[in-house]
Amino acid sequence: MNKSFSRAASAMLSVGAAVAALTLATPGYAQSSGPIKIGVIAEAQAVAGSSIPQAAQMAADEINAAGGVNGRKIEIITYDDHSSAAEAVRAFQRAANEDHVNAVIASYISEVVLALEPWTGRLKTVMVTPGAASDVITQNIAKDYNNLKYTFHGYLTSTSLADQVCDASKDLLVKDLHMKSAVVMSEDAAWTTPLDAEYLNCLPKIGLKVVDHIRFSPDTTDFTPIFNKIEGEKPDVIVTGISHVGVQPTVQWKQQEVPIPMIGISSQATNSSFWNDTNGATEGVLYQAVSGPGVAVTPKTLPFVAAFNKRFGNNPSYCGYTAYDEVYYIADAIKRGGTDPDKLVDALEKTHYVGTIGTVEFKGKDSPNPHALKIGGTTIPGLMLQWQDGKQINLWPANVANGKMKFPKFIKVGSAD
Amino acid sequence: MAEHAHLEVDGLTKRFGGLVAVKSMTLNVRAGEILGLIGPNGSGKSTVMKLIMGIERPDAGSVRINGTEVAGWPSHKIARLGAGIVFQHSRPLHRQTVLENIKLALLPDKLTRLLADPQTDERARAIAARVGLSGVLDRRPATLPFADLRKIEIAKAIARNPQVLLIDEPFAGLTSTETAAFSDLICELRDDGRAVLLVDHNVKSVARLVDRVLAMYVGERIAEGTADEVMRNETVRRVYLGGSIETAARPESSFRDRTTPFLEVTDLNVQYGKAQALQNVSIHIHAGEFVSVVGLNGAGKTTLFNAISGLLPYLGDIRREGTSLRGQTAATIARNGIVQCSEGRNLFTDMTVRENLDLGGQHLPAAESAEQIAWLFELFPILRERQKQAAGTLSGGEQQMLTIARALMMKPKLLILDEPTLGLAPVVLEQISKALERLRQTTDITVLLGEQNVTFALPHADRVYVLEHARVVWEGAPVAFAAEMGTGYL
Amino acid sequence: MTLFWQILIDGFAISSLYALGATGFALIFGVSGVLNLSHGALMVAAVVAAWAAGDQLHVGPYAGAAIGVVIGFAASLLTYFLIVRPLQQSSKIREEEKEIFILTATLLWGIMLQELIAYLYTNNAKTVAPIVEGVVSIAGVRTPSNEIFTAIVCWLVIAVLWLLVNRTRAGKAVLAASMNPRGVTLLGIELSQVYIAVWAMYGVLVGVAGVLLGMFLGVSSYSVGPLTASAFAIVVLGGLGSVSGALIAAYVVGYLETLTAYLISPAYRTIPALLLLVAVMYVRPRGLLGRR
Amino acid sequence: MRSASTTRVLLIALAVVIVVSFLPLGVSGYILGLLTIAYYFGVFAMAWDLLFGFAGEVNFGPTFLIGTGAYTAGILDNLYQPPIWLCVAAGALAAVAGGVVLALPALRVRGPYFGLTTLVAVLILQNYVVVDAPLTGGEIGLTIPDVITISDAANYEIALWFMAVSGAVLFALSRSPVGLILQASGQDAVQAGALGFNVTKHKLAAFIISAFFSGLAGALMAFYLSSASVGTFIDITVGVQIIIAAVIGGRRTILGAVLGAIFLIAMSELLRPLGDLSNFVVFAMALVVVLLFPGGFFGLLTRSKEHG
Repeated sequence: MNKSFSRAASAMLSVGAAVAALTLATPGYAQSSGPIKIGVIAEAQAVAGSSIPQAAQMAADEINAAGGVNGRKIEIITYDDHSSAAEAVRAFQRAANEDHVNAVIASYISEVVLALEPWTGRLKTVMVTPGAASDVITQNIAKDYNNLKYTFHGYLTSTSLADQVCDASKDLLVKDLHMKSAVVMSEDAAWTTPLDAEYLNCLPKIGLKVVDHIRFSPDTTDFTPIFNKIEGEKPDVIVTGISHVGVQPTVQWKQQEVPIPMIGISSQATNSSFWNDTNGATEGVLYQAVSGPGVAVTPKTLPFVAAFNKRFGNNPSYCGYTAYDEVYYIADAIKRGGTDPDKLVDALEKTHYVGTIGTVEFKGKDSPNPHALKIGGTTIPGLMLQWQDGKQINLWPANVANGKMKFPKFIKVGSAD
Repeated sequence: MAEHAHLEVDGLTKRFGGLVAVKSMTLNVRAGEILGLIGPNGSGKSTVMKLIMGIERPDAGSVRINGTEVAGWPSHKIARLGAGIVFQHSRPLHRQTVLENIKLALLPDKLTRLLADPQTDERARAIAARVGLSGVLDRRPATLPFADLRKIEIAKAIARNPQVLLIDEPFAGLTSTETAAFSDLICELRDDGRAVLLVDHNVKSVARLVDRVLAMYVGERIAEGTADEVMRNETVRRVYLGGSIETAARPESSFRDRTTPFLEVTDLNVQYGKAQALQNVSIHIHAGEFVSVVGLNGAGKTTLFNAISGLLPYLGDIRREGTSLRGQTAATIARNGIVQCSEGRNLFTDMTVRENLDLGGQHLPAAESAEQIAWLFELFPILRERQKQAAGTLSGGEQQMLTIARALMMKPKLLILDEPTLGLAPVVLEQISKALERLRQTTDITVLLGEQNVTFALPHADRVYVLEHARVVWEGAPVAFAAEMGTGYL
Repeated sequence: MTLFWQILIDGFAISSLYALGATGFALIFGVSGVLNLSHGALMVAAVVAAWAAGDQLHVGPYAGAAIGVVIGFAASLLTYFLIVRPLQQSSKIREEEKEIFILTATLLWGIMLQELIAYLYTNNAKTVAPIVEGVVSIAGVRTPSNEIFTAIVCWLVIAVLWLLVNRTRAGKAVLAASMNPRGVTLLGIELSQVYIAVWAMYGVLVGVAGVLLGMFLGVSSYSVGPLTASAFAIVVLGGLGSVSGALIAAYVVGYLETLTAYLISPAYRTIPALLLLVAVMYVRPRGLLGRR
Repeated sequence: MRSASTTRVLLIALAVVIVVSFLPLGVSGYILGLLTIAYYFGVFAMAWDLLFGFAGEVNFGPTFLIGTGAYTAGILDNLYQPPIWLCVAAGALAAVAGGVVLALPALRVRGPYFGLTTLVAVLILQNYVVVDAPLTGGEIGLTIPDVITISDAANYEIALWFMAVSGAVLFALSRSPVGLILQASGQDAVQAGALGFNVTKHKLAAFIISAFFSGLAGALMAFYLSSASVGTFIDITVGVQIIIAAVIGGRRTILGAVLGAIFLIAMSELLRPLGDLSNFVVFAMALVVVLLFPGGFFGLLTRSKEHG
């Protein structure tokens, strides 16, 4: 008996041992004169996520090759969060408390970014997200600026995304193809709530009547009923808001030969592997993006894509562009404001940086979306691309277009001129 | 009845689907009395016990404990009213000690009792002392011999101080010394003024203990009285021993393989956990011989057959034509010709009769299989009529015939029949009996039959073994059975 | 009226796919009593293999599909020999606890496969190159040929399975084992071989169901959990151990989902089926055609 | 004598807890954060073990209870900002209500059927959270405005002592008369009934207790994280991790579940250098434990001769 209980005791002591082992396994403290550390939290198994650490590392290497920041090198420390909010929080704690990073570039998933947001305030560590879209991120900052000002939204909010889709549709569909009606088709998710609201607001303004608004469950696998319903309503175009799903609706759109083009947000379509993942079903799909292969949004875009392709053998995902830029403007802000978190926030708020997707400027403290990117002409113009024969071709805006709109045979576009 | 009976059962009836398991049963047990409830396997005696305890809900009738009507109550309420049960199988808590297992039974049914009553410990020890478990209080059940596990069950039952105590097969798996000790314990419980209901297979095993015996057969009471009266009762004798028996035994010397019998079982020992299911059992069967193993349910027949079929681990030796069967898989043994019709029949109930037979003949070439089926349809004509019907929809007797026929499809060298008469009506028995007789006369098949129904077992047999409490207690010709073993068997 | 035909046709295709997926799951449970919680992972493995064969080895759609089926088959046997059999034969685990151990171990195994697939091929959704393309019009409903192809292959495979089980000796032994394993042993048939046969059949079913799913709908490594859960739900709804119950349940769930998507909203697609499941569990705890 | 042993285990555990409570003096906030989460997971796993190990109910839906607790607390805080303790209490109560709902089928159906019902409960809750986004935040999660404290050390101590108290209560309960009756009911309900125990009442109690601690831990963890999302509190993979923690820690030991939870979380951190493959390796290790050491860690450490 006693023996078994002394073993029980040792069982519990081993908890202590495990803790001790963890303690020993952690590296020492960073010195303030050492390298500037930027943590990168993303999932490497996801196509969108895998570009983030790669692009960040590339930017760091370039900056270091050019002499670093005030003589200090930039060090990128990556953490795989397996797209789990809980794991991301642990990684963030490690980055802030253990590795003493100066800033974090984290995730393209709104759930993860929102889970990290309170921790930026608690641990007073700057975080920039290269890919999440939820408006809630910046709305939270507005509500509690003093605590959450450490969070920066380095990608477009849902509302901005919808505005860009409307702008592009006005030129491409209404002006060129004389379209008059649309159906909005979005996954039923929190990030699409503001997106759809803005769609419903801006589409009529550009002359597209919204004949139906369909929200479907993000775990939908069979889209046949949805497309059948839309076909019955005979709209000129389907305006999409899809991210969790992507391959499935696209493949079924093709299989069912839905005669209506799709335009809008389709996050997965921005991946260069999307053609292969859908076995080419994506032919003719129009999707919004902030950048595209071969599209010189700024003079920095094409050199970046070429270098990325040379180094990693594939094109960067949309998060790759933003993550690359983020390292640069974080470095720039540190150069201006130093590594003190509050001063770094001030410096970042003053960012005016020409990157690969346009000119990065953040909205101010008094905006309803503080720390969101400014969008439009002189800042982030946005693009509208189309998959054609396995390539992503840019159609809009006209000054950076590198191809013409064309659709697979089954698409009936009425009055093209 | 002058005394106020502790347990009164009146008109108790229970149906399972179409089967009437218990039919209008009436019994009562007074305080300070032991009533033995006996009956062959399938007679419904265990169901009566479960109905009294509330484990099954009766369809009709009344159960009164100390005058309170409890029929239809959940069992925990019946237990709290003063009834206790000792199950045949012991299922103690494995991670707890013996003492804790006993304490469990002393606990009140309350969620608020987070600390045991200080007296609980003392009382548990007292109970343990009474049943003879004092020496092993701090051991875990897994380390105890079988008899001690049974004692834990008794201890748990009496811990609740029941006025009515039901005990299922009290002596199953116990040695004779253990049985004696257990009997004394049960007598003491009666002398405390409790009403005790003992359930067992035959009179003999409980005769020493009981004040009265009630015998059941197919759900109904057939006799009641003292042990002697019941043993003398004609109906009981017919149920257990059958009427006059004609035998047609061939002398053992008439079989050719006298030096190496077809099957020879030597010193077979099988344990189920702690219980000794077979103890030094040796039997042999000659090629072409018809051997019956007679024994009550629980005596070890099924265990013996399963050991021969390779379904159980065992100590000792089983040889077929001189070669040991150890190490062969059950399927190999069956394929090589030792085929068992098991007690549970093991039919493929959702398949048709024909499909069942086809499966039996699947090792044969198609033509041979068809031939065999034709022959079997002659032996059991009813199966021909039923061949497209699902096996599960057949009557019990038809299912039994199908089981035998399916086994015969394998062209067995040795056919083992385990309790083919279980739960069957006399008319059906007659049919099966005739078929067996025909088989015996027209083929040179070897048969090993296990039965508790002596009427069925003896007429065909060349030789008989009697199995009792895991041991062979008698071997001889069928004619000698009634004289030498008759009363002992009741 | 078109709506009626649309629901009828779409519901049929998706239900057939559910039916095929659940049949294998029901078969394994019926014969060997194993609830294989790595079911979804095996299906995804087949899809990803078929996709990778097309994408990286550039084999045609037929060869790709064949490779997918072979991988499903191999993964199924691996699951049996590596995970299930050692646990079934373990002497360290009490009989009554084996069920929870097999559940836990197959669950872990499924997650391992999921992680491995994501590691090798990312967690992006993949589709298998379809064997037939184009659309045809049935009763005024333009239906993708692939949808018809899916339904036909599903029923062909189910029919072949039915013939195999009901018309061949080996198949009958499997069927018999699902009703009474002891009876099979007593007839001289090695149960261990029956188990291997049934896991092999299951492997083919999983492979075919996976590849069809990959052609029709596409899957990602995230689909592992939902696929297992849906097979589990359908099989329990139909009654554990009953293959015909599983078939009926597959159609009930498939049509309920399609009806919801058409008539209520695609956002609530799965909810009525889940509620039905709970209701059936309360009213008929053994499922629609359950025996056990 | 036995009860003295229970006290002794609790005293040893208390000693360990006291020693571990000094960790904030020596380790970084990161380790503290890691252990904070591990301790909450430990409570989840212990609560699951009470249901499975003692009442014998295979619950695939621990996250139904945890999620109910976390979301109730979070939504309440979001809507009305009452005192935090009130939110946490409401979370625990809502989870208890959820436990009763879950218990109803358990009293009717058994084994895999019950397992499925619990699984479906999780899926329904998940669907609800996603669909009712205005209230719950939907798939991107719910932001919880208030925090108990933002100090790493304070959060660590809260989690540690909460786990210690929960563990002590659950462990004492499992060794108490009620635990004994529960175990008897789980193992053989017929026999327990025949001994006069109301099996239904005891099982219901087990569900309520398990739900209470699950919900309480869920609510506290939500306040610690300042957010609640499907991926952290409800998703089936979270439930799977809890079950795995309890199984590899050692079933029917309550305290083993804590070891399992700490193992899972510590391992996934220690294996971080493996990147993508770390989860694969962690689950492979868990599988090896299940296949080769059915008794789990606690079983390995406390194995005495009787099993030998």
